[in-house]
Amino acid sequence: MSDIKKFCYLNRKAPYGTVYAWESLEVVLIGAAFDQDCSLVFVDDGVYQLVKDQDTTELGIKNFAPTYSALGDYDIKKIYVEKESLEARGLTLDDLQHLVWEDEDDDWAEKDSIILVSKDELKTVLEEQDVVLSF
Amino acid sequence: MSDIKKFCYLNRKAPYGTVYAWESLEVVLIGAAFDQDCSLVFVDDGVYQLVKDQDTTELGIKNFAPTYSALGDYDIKKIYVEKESLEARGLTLDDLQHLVWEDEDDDWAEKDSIILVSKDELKTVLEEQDVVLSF
Amino acid sequence: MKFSIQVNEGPYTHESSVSALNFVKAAIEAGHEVFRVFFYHDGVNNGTRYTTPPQDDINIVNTWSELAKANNIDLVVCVAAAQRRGIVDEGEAERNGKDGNNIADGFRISGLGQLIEAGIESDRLVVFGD
Amino acid sequence: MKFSIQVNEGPYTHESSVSALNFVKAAIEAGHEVFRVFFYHDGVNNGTRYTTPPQDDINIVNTWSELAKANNIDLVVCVAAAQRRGIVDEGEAERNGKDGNNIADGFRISGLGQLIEAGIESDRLVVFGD
Amino acid sequence: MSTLHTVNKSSYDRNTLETCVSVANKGNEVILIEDGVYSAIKTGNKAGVISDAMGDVNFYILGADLKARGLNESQLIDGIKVVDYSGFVELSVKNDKVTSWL
Amino acid sequence: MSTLHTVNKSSYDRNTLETCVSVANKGNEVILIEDGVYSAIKTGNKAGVISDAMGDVNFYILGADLKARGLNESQLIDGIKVVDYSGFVELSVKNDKVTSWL
Repeated sequence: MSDIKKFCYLNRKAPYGTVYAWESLEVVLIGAAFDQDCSLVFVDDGVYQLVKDQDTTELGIKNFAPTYSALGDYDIKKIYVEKESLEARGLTLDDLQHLVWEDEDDDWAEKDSIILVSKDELKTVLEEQDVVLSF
Repeated sequence: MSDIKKFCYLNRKAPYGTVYAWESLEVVLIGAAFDQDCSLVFVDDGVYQLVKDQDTTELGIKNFAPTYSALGDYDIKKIYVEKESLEARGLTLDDLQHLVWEDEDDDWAEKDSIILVSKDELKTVLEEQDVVLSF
Repeated sequence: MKFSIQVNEGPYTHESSVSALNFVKAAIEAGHEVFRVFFYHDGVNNGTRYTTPPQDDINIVNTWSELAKANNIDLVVCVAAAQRRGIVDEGEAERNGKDGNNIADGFRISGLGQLIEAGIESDRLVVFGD
Repeated sequence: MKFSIQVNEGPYTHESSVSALNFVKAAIEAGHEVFRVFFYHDGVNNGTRYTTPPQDDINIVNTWSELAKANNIDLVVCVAAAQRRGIVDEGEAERNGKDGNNIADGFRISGLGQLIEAGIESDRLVVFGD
Repeated sequence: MSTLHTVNKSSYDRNTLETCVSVANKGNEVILIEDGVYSAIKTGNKAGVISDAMGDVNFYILGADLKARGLNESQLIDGIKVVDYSGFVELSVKNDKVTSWL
Repeated sequence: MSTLHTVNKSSYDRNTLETCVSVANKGNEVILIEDGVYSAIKTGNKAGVISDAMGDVNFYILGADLKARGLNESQLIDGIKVVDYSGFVELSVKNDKVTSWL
């Protein structure tokens, strides 16, 4: 086994209705300190987590969506969103937050973190992982 | 408002995977002491609650299914099971427990408690209720 | 109009506690009475004083306690559900040999009959759950 | 082989605690090592000594405690999840101004890093949840 | 007995809304709350669950839950009315009972 | 990396098994546990989710969960293998990782 394991955070649930989305993100932030390979996968209702302009003021609870935009600072560059899940829900990439990371090898250029994948591409992503944490 | 309210216990969840089925039944048993009109409705995965021959020995947890057969003693006579839910799941009435109540006005004859209803008949049952407790 | 509320899920874990809180506040603002909130299933976890939610999030347990005090709402935690989940008041601690209790201010532990009674005595029973 | 387990749901409420217990027992019987069980989300409710389940049902909390003691399993309750849900040990009680604690025998409260570490150090991480 | 139904699950995850609508009586009202609001997006492939039932049942949606999820009124199926919590309470009063589909 | 997938939800309530099967790679294995066992009834109208995938994926089912729910082996789709918890552990060892579909 190599020293670095591939960790995958598998998100299938909508935010706010249940706490899984938020507590999953808390694991990701802690996990980032461990220098493992890290992928986030959003599939089914999990894609709703990344919808932009979330505003919980009227609900009276914490809005945790801004935390997603901090993922780049934690060196998390692989955020896979399943295309079929997005399409079924009538959403496009434009409905999601624009998440980026800065590439130090390319003069700190901002690069997209969200990678739109088809079901077939997702198969390959999942196959490669060593540890899958499901939420 | 009349003195007697029509209480309906609406069951949509499978047993054992979550506790709702068992804790719903606990409410029904307590509610029976209150002399209100009482109906139980089993729809969607709720129909699984009544499947016969449940055996939790290997799982190592309490088997609460025998409690359903006590419902007749609590004077609970209206147990509605949605036909469409049962059929979709490949089940028939024969797969369910045979639940009965004794009719004191008919020389304590045993009568069936389970009433198989179509979606349309269920509409009428639900329309008549005063209080619906959902599980 | 007289309302009662049933809450089936724990705070933070599920939105139902927040939905119920917001519904109760709006009902009171509209001049209605909220007679009782009955906490069942994991809803009993709304009634522990041991929670320490993040500073920047709502404190759900305290909000219940304050709302109940200001508006004379009966907050009832189901005893059978509480025993399975470890919510304990003084009486329960004594009966079940526990060395302490964790019930929050304004909540009381009682039987399922309180839910049926709420259904009988209220004009509307509204259930929030999963 | 070295296993670690993540449990996401509370005892009785969801079958995942029982599934995890049965899986851990079978793994140990087959000669494997169970390094750590990490309790996250409502899973933290497995770690309270305040539960009093019905006499005729399994006592899930005690079963964890006994299993851990007999097989040297590290039972870790996530601190962030525990704070939201009211699971408290002595240290947490002091830090958060609570007048007591409810942690069960054999459980300890620690950070999410323990879950990542379990993922790194174990051959298999198996998640039980809702 | 007129009924207000509450639905708090996404149609993309569960069949809750479909069951609710299939047994709701003509003239009944449905309010989408919590994750139930996702079912109301007009471009989604489950939009038919609501639009097909719109003639028989009135649909409402809780604005606070819509905003929390980053959605807005322009994305909704036509004819769904956005209400706040006081509107939710009014609907509970106006109907004879509230049935929650959990 | 061979994978064992666990599914604990009924196909009649959620899309969990469908998603799992749609992204499982050829040769992967799936074990149905908890409420997931209901998806294996051969007379149910969602039986196709399993039977259509049977060529590419191996299906197992946890006997303890099957019995708890009053079901038996004769009701299952042909080709699903019943295992006990030690069989579940063996499948976890045999495959390189376990992915839970929650």
